[in-house]
Amino acid sequence: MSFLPSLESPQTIDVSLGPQHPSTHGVFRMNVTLDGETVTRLQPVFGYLHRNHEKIAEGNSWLAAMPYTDRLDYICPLTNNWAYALAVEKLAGIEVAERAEFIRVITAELTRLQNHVAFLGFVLGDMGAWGTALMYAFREREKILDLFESLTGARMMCNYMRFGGCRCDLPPGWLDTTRKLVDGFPKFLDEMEALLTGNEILLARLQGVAPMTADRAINGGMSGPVLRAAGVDYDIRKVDNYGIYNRFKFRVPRGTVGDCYDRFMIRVLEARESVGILKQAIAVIPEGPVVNPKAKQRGFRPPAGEAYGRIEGPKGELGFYLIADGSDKPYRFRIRPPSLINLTLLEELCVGTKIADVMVILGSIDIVLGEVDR
Amino acid sequence: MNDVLEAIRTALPQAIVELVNNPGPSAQHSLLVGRKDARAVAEFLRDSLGFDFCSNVSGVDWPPRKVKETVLNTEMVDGVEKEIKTTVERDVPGYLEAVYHLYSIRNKTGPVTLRVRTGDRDADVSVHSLTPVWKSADFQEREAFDLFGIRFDGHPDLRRILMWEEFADHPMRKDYMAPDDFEYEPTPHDKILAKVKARTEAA
Amino acid sequence: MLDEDLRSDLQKRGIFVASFEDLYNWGRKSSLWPLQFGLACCAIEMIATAAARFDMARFGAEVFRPSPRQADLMIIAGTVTKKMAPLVVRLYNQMAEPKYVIAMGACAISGGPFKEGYNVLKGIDRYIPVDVAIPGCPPRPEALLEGLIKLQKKIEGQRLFGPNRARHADTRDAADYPVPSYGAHDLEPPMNPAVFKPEPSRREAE
Amino acid sequence: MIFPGSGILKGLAVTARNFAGSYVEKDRLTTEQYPEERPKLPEAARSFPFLVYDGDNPETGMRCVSCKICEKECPPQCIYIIQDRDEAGKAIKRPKVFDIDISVCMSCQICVEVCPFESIRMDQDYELSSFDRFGSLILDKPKLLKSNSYYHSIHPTEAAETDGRIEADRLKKEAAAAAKAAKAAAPSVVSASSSSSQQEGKP
Repeated sequence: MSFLPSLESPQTIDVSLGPQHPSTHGVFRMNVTLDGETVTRLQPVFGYLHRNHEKIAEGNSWLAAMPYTDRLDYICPLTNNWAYALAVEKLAGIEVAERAEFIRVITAELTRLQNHVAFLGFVLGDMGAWGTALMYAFREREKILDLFESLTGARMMCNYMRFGGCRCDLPPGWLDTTRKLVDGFPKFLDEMEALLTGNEILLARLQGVAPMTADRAINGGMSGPVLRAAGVDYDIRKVDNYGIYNRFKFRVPRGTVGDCYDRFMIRVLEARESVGILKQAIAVIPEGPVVNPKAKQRGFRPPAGEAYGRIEGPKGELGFYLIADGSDKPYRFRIRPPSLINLTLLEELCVGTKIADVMVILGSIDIVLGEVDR
Repeated sequence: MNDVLEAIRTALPQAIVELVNNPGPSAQHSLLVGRKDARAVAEFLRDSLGFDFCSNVSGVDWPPRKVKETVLNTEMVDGVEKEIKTTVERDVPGYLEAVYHLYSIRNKTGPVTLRVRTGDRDADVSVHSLTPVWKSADFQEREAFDLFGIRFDGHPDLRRILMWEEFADHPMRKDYMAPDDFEYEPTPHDKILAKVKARTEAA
Repeated sequence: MLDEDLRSDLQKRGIFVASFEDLYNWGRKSSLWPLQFGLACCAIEMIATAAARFDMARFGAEVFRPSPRQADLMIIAGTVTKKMAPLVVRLYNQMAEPKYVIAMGACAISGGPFKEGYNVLKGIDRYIPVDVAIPGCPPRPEALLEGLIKLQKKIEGQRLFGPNRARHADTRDAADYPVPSYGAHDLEPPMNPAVFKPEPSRREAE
Repeated sequence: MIFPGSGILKGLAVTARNFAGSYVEKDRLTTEQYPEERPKLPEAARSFPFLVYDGDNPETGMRCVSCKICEKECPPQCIYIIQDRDEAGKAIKRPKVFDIDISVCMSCQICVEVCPFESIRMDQDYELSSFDRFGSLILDKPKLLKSNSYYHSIHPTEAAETDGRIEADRLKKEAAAAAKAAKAAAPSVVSASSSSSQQEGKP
């Protein structure tokens, strides 16, 4: 942090928050102008983790871009894999194997669970309760990571999905372990809610802070939980029906005023819906091949054309815009990062609030810097 | 896509809008909008057709290239009509392109893809910013400005977003050369080896 | 120095003898306070290491300090981009001696999978000295703990006096390093030759 | 809310339950006492690549034929291979140099997927930290070569499948060779060739 008297007015000071700051979720930076403790201006500064995903992908083969997608939103690698695979499948018109669709749903919903659980820990850290909630959340997250590791071989960088399916089949006993975990998960969520949602301090810090109207949310490009917290009924799993989501019954939770508390609660509710989807998917997963045998992985050359594929990631609408020119490399590889675009309204939300609320607002949007800067 | 095009043509008869065909299996065709009309078309799409959500803004670099086209001509040869295929090589000048993917949250439809092209890649790189229409285009247009060098007129705060202010290049362009800052590559491949060789020869 | 036989003999009689250096190093190695500073993917594994399952507190290194002034150890957990590199060097300069650096993960060591990117620094050792490098993308929490144990071993062996004394005990050595500035195409300078001494490429001869 | 502060008390009850529970429930005390207690890694777990050899001699039993597919497909380009040559300068199907720079490797497993000779596989060793970036983080051929029995010890199912595939390939090849020989030569030669193939066996 650095404190400078502002050039604009002698009454205000400029504070630079980040890029090394315990609550900016990585290397995010904000230049905040303060009048006393009230924020009068806020400018986000990006690029401290700009790792050139797009440029590197345009110089590599189509398959080689898959492990890089893991590193976009590094808390949820499997949904990133799916978004890219989905875009390529649209681009080249590849059918996905039936069993693989179920595996994708299961892994994606597990990813959503662990993302939302980690969110609960991080947002509490932003409010100053660094420790307890995060420890509980990570204890639970480790169990899901163990599942990922026994399935894909890596705790975080799974590199699991392939064009037309998945890389390998479920190991023996995996579904049983998952079923056990899923059955026990609502208990953990209950515990988390008992710990947090009634807490008067938490309510005071979250309720009524930075409300967002539905119109502003839509115009500002909000997506995912942040959009739904503002009361908009829009879930890409329902709208696009990608994968096989139309076969499962689930509700889309919505907020009413779009304040931090709504954004917080919507994650808990979504986690509960994910548990429901997981239960349904595990019950009916069919046998069969996990990858479309016609789909080529190495030396893959999709026909010239372009496609925009998107999924409902845990953070919002994660899209890939791909242009193919018929060669073995993408001509244009564009990532539509929900984390970056959800920050569009950050200034609007923060102006007029106290400096201590800025961290909570940022935390409630739930960003990951790997995706913000790419 | 065709009904969207028809609606635009009826409402804004003077606007230049044409359909760009997508040959791939995804069949996501797009609308190429004239530079001057982009703002009007965007406002029409948002207000009258309900495309209230601008999901994705992406810059694309198209360097000058040669396009081979096969043209079918019917000619009279010896009194008989014959179709003659001729391959014509045509120079296409380079341009930059901003691509917008629009969805309608109200009607749950989309995507509609808008493309806006600049005149060339060096001097005439301005297009109208659509940030006043969709706030969500803000950071993404800044990104396209930073990495591709497309200037968005009317953007409220057009600065570099990912690279630092002093940076002079537009790295996502196809002809960008990365700085020569390798020193040690234990597993160098041809590209690096050629660089090492060039450097030692220059020294 | 005390010889080992005498020391163990004394120990059997309940007398524990340690040299000042040993005691000093033991104290430092058992309370390595890391800087709370995560850059990218590896930071999540670093948090996981500090959380319940792996519990970095068992090594006295759980006190993540948000301020560089209070930290002894900088775990560079993630990709250092060129935009970030000057800030990392500045943070390092702000840390008080004795200070150590762990380069966690491929990106911090060498740029890793992103080394071909225009904005990615090809290894933080271009600007600041790295004590332990942990490969992996990202390294497992156990691998980070192993690297930490390795660093503790290194601290144990550091001398306070004599010609081989450690950097922090040697006033002639620089404690801080020049911060690179943003240039028009690259960082300037692209590396600090006083710190970064690369081996010649193995392949040039072939 | 019954009375102010009840929410906090409820939360405190949860932490108390967790604190007390950590003495009795394995679920609440998950700490793994590394380095004394090492995790039991699942079979699929992976860290860095290694090369498999059959039999006892790494040089002769090496499965790698230096086809360089992995080098080409490796996303971060961390594999470096030079093909071996005999005295006459003729290329031999064996690498002279095989380096993997694990300070770059992203453990993505693509080399394993693309290897047509079942030669490159993923190791599970993760304790590889080093004081020096340049020396020990480059795995050269002697460090990379590990026996098939080691492979069996870390990935039993996968290794058994691989062995089955190799065996099936060998049988198919022999059958094809025998059929070819039978076509080409008199019946007396066929018996000779089949007996020779039996002698070869598997090391």
